[in-house]
Amino acid sequence: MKKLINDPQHVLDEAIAGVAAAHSDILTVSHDPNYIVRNSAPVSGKVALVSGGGSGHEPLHGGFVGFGMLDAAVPGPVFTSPTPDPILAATKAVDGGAGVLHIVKNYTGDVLNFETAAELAEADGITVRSVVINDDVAVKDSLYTAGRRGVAGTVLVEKIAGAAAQRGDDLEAVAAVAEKVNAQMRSMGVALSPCIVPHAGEPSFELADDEIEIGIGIHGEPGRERIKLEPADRIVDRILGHIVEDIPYVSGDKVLLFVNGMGGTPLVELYIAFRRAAEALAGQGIEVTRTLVGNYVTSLEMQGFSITLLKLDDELTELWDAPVHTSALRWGR
Amino acid sequence: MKKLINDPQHVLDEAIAGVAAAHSDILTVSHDPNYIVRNSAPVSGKVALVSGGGSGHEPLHGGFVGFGMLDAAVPGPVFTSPTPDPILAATKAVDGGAGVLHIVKNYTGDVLNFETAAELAEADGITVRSVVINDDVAVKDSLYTAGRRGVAGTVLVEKIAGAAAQRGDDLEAVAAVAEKVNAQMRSMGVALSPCIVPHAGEPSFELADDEIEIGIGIHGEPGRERIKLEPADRIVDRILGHIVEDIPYVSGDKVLLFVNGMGGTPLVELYIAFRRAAEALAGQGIEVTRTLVGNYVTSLEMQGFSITLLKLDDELTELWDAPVHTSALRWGR
Amino acid sequence: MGLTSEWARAWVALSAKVIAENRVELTALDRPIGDGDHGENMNRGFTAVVPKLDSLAEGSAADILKLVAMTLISTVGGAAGPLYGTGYLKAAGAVAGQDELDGASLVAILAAARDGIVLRGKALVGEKTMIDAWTPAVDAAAEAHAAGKSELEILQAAASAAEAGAVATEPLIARKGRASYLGERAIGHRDPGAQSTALLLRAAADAAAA
Amino acid sequence: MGLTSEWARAWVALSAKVIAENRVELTALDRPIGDGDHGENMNRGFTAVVPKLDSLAEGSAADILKLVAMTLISTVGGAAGPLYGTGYLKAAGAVAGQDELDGASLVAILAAARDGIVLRGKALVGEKTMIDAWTPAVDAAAEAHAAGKSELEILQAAASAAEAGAVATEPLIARKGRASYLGERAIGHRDPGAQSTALLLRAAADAAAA
Ligand SMILES: Nc1ncnc2c1ncn2[C@@H]1O[C@H](COP(=O)(O)OP(=O)(O)O)[C@@H](O)[C@H]1O
Ligand SMILES: Nc1ncnc2c1ncn2[C@@H]1O[C@H](COP(=O)(O)OP(=O)(O)O)[C@@H](O)[C@H]1O
Ligand SMILES: [Mg+2]
Ligand SMILES: [Mg+2]
Ligand SMILES: [Mg+2]
Ligand SMILES: [Mg+2]
Repeated sequence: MKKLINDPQHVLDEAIAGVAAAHSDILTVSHDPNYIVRNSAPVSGKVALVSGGGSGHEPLHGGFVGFGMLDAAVPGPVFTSPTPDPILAATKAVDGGAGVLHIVKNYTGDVLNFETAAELAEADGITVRSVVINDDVAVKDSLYTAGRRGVAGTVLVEKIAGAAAQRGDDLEAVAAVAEKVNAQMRSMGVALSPCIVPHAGEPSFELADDEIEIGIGIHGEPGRERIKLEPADRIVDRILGHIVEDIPYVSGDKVLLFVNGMGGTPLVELYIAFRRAAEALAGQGIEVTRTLVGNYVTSLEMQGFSITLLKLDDELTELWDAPVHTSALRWGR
Repeated sequence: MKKLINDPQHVLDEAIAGVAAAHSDILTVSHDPNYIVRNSAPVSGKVALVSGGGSGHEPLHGGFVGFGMLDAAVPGPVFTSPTPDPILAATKAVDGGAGVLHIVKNYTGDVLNFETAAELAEADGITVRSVVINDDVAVKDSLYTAGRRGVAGTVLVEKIAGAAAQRGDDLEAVAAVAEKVNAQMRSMGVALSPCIVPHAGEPSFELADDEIEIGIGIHGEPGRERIKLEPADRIVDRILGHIVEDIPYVSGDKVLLFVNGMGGTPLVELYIAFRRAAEALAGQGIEVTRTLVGNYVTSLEMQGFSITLLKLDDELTELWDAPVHTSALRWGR
Repeated sequence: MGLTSEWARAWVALSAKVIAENRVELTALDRPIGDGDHGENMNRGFTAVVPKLDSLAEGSAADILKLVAMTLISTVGGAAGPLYGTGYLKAAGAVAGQDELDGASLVAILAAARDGIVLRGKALVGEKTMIDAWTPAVDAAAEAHAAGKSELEILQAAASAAEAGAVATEPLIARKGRASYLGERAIGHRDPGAQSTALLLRAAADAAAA
Repeated sequence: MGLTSEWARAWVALSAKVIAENRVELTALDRPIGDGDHGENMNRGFTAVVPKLDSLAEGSAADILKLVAMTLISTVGGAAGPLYGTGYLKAAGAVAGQDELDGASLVAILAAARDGIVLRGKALVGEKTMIDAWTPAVDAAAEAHAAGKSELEILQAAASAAEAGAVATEPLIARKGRASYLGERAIGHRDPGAQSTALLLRAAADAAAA
């Protein structure tokens, strides 16, 4: 394991210090407790958005702090959800009097820690609503599990709900649009190689030279099944099939197609996958009207990718297109 | 070697088909010969910028095609410069009557192929100027080599010269600003792991578990020396030292600090490196006034990073800040 | 004569020691069916507890358990932080104001902790979580108490039952937590949270024996 | 009697064959001191040449060499594409209008090719490039011709000298091309372009022998 780090214990502190140094035009970093807020926070009268979770998924979430997206991000240690303290501190720091939306990925740890923070914030007189993201179709039978996981689609919720808050929607409305995005999107991921958590020093799972892991989460967890390496097109068809049939997406639907890299897969390969996914959707009469390709929700240096589909209507399209100014997603200003 | 590809022979064709599918709002892709042009090309009366080189460095160059940056990108096969034909075709496609600037990274192959294309374009009545980028300080003694290589700084030249062309500068002026950026910037890179060219199937060099390669290029070439793995801060100090003393950058200088990922290093690690570089520069009185962090000029899935410093003045700062709208770099619109 | 706050203090100190000693093992258990951090998480929490405990000069058992609760909540993160945190908090509440802890108090501590964890995590027995260590431990402690056993014997019964419960998670399919995503692939792996519970309850017994 | 355009045709066909056969080896030579693509590059070029040659029903040696030049320029890319392309182009120019190629013509082909490559690439002998195969080959061919040797013998002398020249690049430090970035670390590795030159010139001799 080779990593560009100093002490594994200092990864988070040093990384957010780097974020502060690189993006002081957009955001401010608080240390101990660790959180990242947009420079203009609190924006009086605007619903504030707070998200967070374990580190190692960069640019999620800190890369999405800024105009039109998150007001604060709360990074925990690598792959470990933050405790309630920094979530509470961030929530207080960004509340502009219109309430705070917590965007939480569905993992027991994230849900419980955000829940505690929300209770404490409410006790301090801040209105908090939470939306729990669960876009991962790899986890099938939600009755017998902790439920579907929240994965790459989280960035779409953050963008679209962020735009709703930016245009002045109230807390109920922002929460409703976040729930709508969550309901209309599905994701699934594949790993070609595992990742290595800095303090662990060994990969989370082993893959032979000719094996890939289908249905992985974003924490180096093993996936739903292990199969032999296949050509990119077959892998895409396989996971896109699970996604399309889940909601299902049908002919005539307009969708946002998001091909997300897990961190270690070169962009050139993501485009190969994107090409196939776009082709396959066109073949089914599903129209790709918005796109996103790149490393947005990663698992450290894992090689692999995920596909997310979001069914779009005019409202969601407009909110997607609305200006955003963060370090990792920016347009319109 | 596991790659998300189909046939190694089709990597380029399929990837640019994906680029076309993902970014049809910005660019148009030509196949056979392969090149990528911005949708509005040719822009009448505007100097056109064409860059290119082997693939495998994505988003360079196709990701920088669009308003305020490149008019065309010409991708060769992975790590192999394109032939003159597509360079010529792209040059013709974007010439708006004000001449074309070729931005060429200093490698024998790129230089020769662009040279031939430029001669052919001139024969067709198109005025072509070329700027050869050579920002890599790892290659020391330029008298006895093919000269310093062009590496990550290329993206800074493309952005700033692109802005000059966009605001209406003539060919001489755009070429001059490109030369100025090239003269005022220096880069150096480090690999923690090698990369694997799809058709080759084996790494370009081997690194033991505790070794890193200092002074690598962007084609998986081995570097200047191989040393034992060190903490991130020491690695940064080492290469930053070579960069700073080369020009040299001195106390009072304003610089753009660019920490570039080689493709396989997670963003969280790039920020750790950025933090140290910013700290070290501040300690020397060198003021970081603009920043860029991310995977912009990559070597497939190589783990590693490079640092680029560009000395800024008011003109370059203004051109850097000017609006740009490409798939990989976007602000101001 | 029952146990005092000294026992609670010793329990916590011993807990910090065994968690540190088993950090690598707990993380290793979390790797195949989780995300490979349980040992780190628990160790971060108990490492933070120790100096706080030292600066709490006086304090009842309830005070000590509450201190552990608050520290775990604010330092562990992940699933285990809020779950253990709530457990210790409820345990503290169960013996609030008691200077001396008799057998009934110990059963109350264990039951309250378990109930708090269930309240937050909603896990049933057999879902391959730390509850599969806690619930047998509560039952065994209650049984030992009913049979008139000493405080030490009650804690030893709880510890042994928790250890057996942790082992018994191995053949299970998980229904809660990260391991639930794995379906049948979780079979054959011991639940890391059940294992840390077994370690903590053994520390409780050892603290009473010392 | 000298060689005809049939020899040129056979040379090119044989070149495509040996490049394909040595694709992996040439790429392997390019890996330690270059970017690991020379075999791919050359093979892409000669693979494209073959069908074009087949559709060129008639044609002088100069026509054939020009066809090779244009195809290599437009398909090989990298450093080797323009260098070999210019080489073949100049070679074609050296024998334009000749139906029969005598010893002097062969020396002229080799010298013109070498000079074209130097014109573009500016490499001197000893800088660890394909020129280290070409220049000894030109010298050996000129010497053989001066000594009154046959066309076959001239080409054999050139091929052997190119092969020796390629081997002799191994101890050199590179001053041109990618290998120049490596400094002393290039020592001990044979230059891939010199090796491909040796293969192509051996093919020229073999084509004359057949
Ligand atoms: N809903 C739940 N109820 C009870 N215990 C749970 C629940 N979810 C997870 N756990 C316990 O938490 C342990 C994992 O803790 P840890 O690894 O620290 O957190 P995370 O899963 O967030 O990384 C599991 O082994 C399991 O015993
Ligand atoms: N300036 C030059 N003059 C002559 N030959 C050169 C020069 N530069 C490179 N070469 C030759 O080109 C070969 C490399 O070709 P190739 O690998 O196809 O191109 P690239 O280096 O662009 O990947 C080298 O082995 C060397 O023989
Ligand atoms: Mg965790
Ligand atoms: Mg090459
Ligand atoms: Mg865990
Ligand atoms: Mg090469």
